[in-house]
Amino acid sequence: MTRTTLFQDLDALLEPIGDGASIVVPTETNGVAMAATRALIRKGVKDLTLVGGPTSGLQVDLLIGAGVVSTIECAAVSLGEFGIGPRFRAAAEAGRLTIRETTCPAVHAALQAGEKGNPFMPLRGIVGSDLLERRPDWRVIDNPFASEGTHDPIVLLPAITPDFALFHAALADVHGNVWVGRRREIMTMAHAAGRALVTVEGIYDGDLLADETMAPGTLPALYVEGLSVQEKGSWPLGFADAYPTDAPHMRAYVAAAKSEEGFARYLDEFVLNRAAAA
Amino acid sequence: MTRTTLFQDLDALLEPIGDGASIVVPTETNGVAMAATRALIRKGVKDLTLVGGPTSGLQVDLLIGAGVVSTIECAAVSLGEFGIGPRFRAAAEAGRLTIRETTCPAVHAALQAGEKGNPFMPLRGIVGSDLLERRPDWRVIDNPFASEGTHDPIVLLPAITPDFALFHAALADVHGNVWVGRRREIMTMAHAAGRALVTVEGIYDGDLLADETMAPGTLPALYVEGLSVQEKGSWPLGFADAYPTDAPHMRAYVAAAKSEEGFARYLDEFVLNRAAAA
Amino acid sequence: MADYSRGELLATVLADTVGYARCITVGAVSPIPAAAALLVRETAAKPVDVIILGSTRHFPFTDGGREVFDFAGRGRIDVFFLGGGQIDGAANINLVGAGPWDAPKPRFPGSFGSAYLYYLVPRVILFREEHSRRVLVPKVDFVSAPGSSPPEVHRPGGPAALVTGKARFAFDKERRRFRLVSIHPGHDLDEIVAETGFDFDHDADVPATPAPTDAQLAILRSVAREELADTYPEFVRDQLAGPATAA
Amino acid sequence: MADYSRGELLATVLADTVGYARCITVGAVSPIPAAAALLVRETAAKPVDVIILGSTRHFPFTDGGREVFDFAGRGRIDVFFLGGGQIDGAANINLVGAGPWDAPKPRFPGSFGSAYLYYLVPRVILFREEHSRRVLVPKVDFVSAPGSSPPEVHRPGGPAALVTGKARFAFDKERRRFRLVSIHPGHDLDEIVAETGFDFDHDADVPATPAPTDAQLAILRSVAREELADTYPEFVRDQLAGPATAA
Repeated sequence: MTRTTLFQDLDALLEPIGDGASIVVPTETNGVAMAATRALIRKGVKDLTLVGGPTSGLQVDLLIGAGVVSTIECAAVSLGEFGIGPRFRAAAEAGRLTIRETTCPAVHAALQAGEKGNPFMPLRGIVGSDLLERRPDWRVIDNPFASEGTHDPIVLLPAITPDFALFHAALADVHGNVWVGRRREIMTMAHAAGRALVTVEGIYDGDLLADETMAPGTLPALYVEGLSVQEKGSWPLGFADAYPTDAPHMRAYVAAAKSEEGFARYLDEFVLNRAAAA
Repeated sequence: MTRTTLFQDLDALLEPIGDGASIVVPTETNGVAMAATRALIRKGVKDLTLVGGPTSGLQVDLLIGAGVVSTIECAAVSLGEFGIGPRFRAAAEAGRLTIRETTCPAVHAALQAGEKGNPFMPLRGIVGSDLLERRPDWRVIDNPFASEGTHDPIVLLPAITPDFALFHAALADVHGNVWVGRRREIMTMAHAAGRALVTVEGIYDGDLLADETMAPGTLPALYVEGLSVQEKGSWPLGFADAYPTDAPHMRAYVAAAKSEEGFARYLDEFVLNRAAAA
Repeated sequence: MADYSRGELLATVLADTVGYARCITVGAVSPIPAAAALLVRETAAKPVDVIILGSTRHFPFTDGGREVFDFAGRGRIDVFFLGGGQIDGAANINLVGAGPWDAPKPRFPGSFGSAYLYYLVPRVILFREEHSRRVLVPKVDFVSAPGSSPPEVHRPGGPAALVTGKARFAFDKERRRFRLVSIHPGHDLDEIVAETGFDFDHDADVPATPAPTDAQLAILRSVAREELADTYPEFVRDQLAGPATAA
Repeated sequence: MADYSRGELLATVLADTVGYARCITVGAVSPIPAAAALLVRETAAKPVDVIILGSTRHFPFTDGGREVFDFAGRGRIDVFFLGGGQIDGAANINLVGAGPWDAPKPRFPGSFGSAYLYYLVPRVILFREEHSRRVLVPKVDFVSAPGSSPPEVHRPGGPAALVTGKARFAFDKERRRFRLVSIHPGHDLDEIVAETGFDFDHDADVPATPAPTDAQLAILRSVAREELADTYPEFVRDQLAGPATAA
C-alpha cells in the first residue's frame, strides 16, 4: 500500500522540493519539522510559498530570514510567549515578503476544500474586514439558501492544494503509515497536499493501520512520499509530551534575529554548520 | 467538561427524542445502536426523519416497518449480502415513505457543513442526474472560480443538522467521552447534531481525552447528551472486531419481513417482548 | 469450461478491462471485482494499490467514510466498479427504481456513491451478472448518474466498460454507445442481442471471451483466496477453487 | 492594592464582563483571560465549560485545529477574548500592522481567528493591557475584524467589553461606541482621556474598579493556580500569589 522509499536521510527526504514549491506546515509545537527546516535552508532552495496551518512561528521566521520563502499564507506569525517573528517583521516592514493575509478558519476550510478536490469552501465571518481587500482571489456571493428576497453575503475561499506537507510526527511504521495522534489538522494538510514529507521521532514496530487503537490517529501511507527518522526533530520547538520548547534557545534566537547580522550568526552556528545543527 | 447524565437505561437515554425529530445514524456494522432502536420502537415515537450516514440497513428497515420513521435521507437502504430492506422496499413501492434521494458523499458533505454552521457545501458530480429533480433544496450555481467566460455548474448542498445522532460505540468514560476509534464519520455526525445519544459496549476506566493513544479516536463529552451501556448493543448487526453480524438472524429477518404479517411477528418476538429482545 | 468457476472467469474479464491503474477501488458487497483488482495488482508491471470497501485489511483510510470520496475527488482513484438496477445503451445507470419514481416496481436500494464516483473516477467498470432486458434497458427510468455529460460539466471520469454474465462491452465515449468486445463461453451473439434491451455496436464476428489462464487461476486461488477470506468467506469457498481441486 | 497582583485584578475584571455563559473559550498565550474563565466557572450558578487553547488539560477537541472554529460556528462558544495591535472607538480591531499595509510599522503577527470569531461568538471581550494612544486609536489602519456589521451580514456575535490595564469599557451596540464603566485603582479619568485615542461615553463620576474579593483571590490562588501551572508556569509563579504569601 505504499511506494515510499522508507526512512531516508534528510537530503533525500527533501529532494522533491524545488524552487517555487508550496509547502503546508503545522502550527508551532504541533509537529514542526525543524531539523528538516534547517536541512531545507542548507539545500539552498528558493521562492517557496509557505502555508501555515494555520499559524506559523520559528519555522517560517527562519525560512524568511534565510531567503528561502518569498510568499506566506499564515493567519499569524508568532513565537507565542517569545513574541512576533523578528525576521518576518523585518521582511514585512521592508516589503520584501508577499503576504497572503488570512484567518485561522479560512486556512482550515481551504485545506478541506483542497483535500476534497472541491474548488472552494464557504466560510462565515470576514465580510467587511480588510482581509477581503488583500485577497482578490476570495469571492463574496449571496448565500443561495437565504430566505427569498434577503441578501446574505458569504465568503467563498478557493481550495489550497500545496505541493507538499512537511511535518514531524511521533511514529511511522515500515509500511509508511504515520501516527499523528490528536494533531489531526496534519491529516488534512497531508490530504490536501497529497505528498507528505515526514520526519518522525521513532519507528513503530508493527502495522499502525492494523492496530485499532493506533489507526484512528494514523495518516495512511497513501499520502506519504518520504520519511526520515529525526530524534528531537522539532527542537528547539517542543513536541507533544516528548519534550518542551527550549525556552533559553528561543530567547537567544529572538535576541539574535532582531538584526540581520545576529540572524546570520545564528544561521552559521545552528543551521549551516551541520555538526552543531544536527 | 460534561453535563451528561451518565449511563442511563435505554428509556432515559431516548427520552429527549420526540415525535418528528430527525436522527442521523451510522452505516450498517459501523456502530448501529440496534438495542436502542428496538427501545425506540417500544417508546412509540412517530414521524421521525432518519438520515443515514450515508447508507442504512436493518435499522431503518425496522423503523419504517414499525411506523416510526416517515422520512429518510439515505444514499441507499441495503442489508448488504442479505439484500434490500424488505420494509423499505414495500413502503417505497406503496408511496408510504418520503425519500430524500441522495448520494453518499452528499450526506458526508452536508453533515460537514452542519458541523461547521456553514449554510452549504459544494460537491462535484450530481449535475445531470435525476437526483437534482428530487432535491429542489439543492442548488446548482456557476463555480465562481472558473476561468473567465466559462460555465462550470456545481451543486451546493444545504447543511444537515439533525436533532440527534444515535450510535453504538466501544467505550465511554465517566466524564462522558466516547471512543469511536476509526469510525470517524460518527464524530462528524455527532458534531452536526450537537446532541449525541450513545450506547456503548463497556466503560473505559480513566479519561479518554487524557490518554494520547485513545484521544485521537474519542468524541468529546461536549457533544454527548446521553449514554447507556448495552453489551452487544449492535446485535444482530456486527460491531467492529467484537462480534460479527448474526447471519442466520438476518436471513430470518429478511424472510419474515417480506410480508407485513411476518414483520409483525418479528416485532412481537424480538422487539416488543422486552424479555426476548433485551 | 469445467476448469474454472463463473466467478473466476468474470474476475479475469473485469481484470482485463482495468488497463493501467495505480489505485483500484472496489465498493462493498463486490467479491468478483475485488478478486479482479487483486489479480491486476499481482500481474501489473508497476505497484497498484487496491482498496476494498467493507474489508478491514484493504481499507487504508482513517478519516471516516468521506475519505474515499475525497480521495476520488483528488483524482487518486483510477478505477472503480459500479452496478445498476438498470443500465441503458448510453451508459446511464439507475440504482433507484424501475417505473415511476413515486411508485417504483421494484424499488432499488438507492444511488450509493454513484452520482459522484461515476463523474470523478477516470475508468468506471460497470458490472452486473444478470444480463437481461430487465436490467439492460433502452432508457433507464431514473438517472442515478448519467453515462456522459456536456463539455462544461467537470467530469474527468465515466464509463469504460460493461461486463455481464454473458459478455463484455466497451463504452465508446465519442459515440456514447457500447460496443460488444467478446462473448463469454456458452453464449452467442443471437442470445446477446435477444437479451439486451439497447442497441450496441458489434462486428459481424465477435470473439469469444478468453478463458482464464493458468497463471490467472493460480493467483485467484492463492493470493485472492487468502486476502478475501475474511471479507467474502462464501465467495472464496464457492467460487475460488482451492489448490486441492484446481489440479 | 498591595494585597493582589495586577494579573489578579485584571482576571477579576475580565470575569465580571463575562455574564452568563455555558462555554468560555480562551485563545493561546492568554494567561489572564484563562484565569478569568476559571474564576467564572468556579463561581457560576450553572456548569460552565472552559476551553483553553494551548492547554492540554483544557482542550477537549479531537478533530484538529478546525474544531474550535466549527464549534463556534455552531454557536457553542458564548464568550471569547481577543486582543489587538490597534483598537478603535467603533471596536474595530487590527492585528495586522500600523501604517500602510504594504509598509507597516510595526507589522503585527496577523489576524489569527479574529476575522471569524469576532462575528460568531456572542460576547467577545477585548483585552489589551497596554492602554495608550498607540493602541487605542481613532481609527485602525487595517480592519482585521470590524466592531459591527450591516444588518444583512450573518453576525450573531461581536464586542461586549474592552478591558485594559487602566480601565473597563462596555460596548454599546446601538451607538457603536464604548462607554467607560470603571477605572482601575491608581488611575483617574483625566489619565484615561489623555491615553485613549478615541472618544468614548462616560458619566461625570466614573466609579473605581472594585478590588478582587477574598473569595475571588482564594479561587485564583488555588484552582486557577493549580490548573494553569502546566500551560502558564511563569504567570502562575509571578502573578497568582500562592497560599503562603496571600495572607
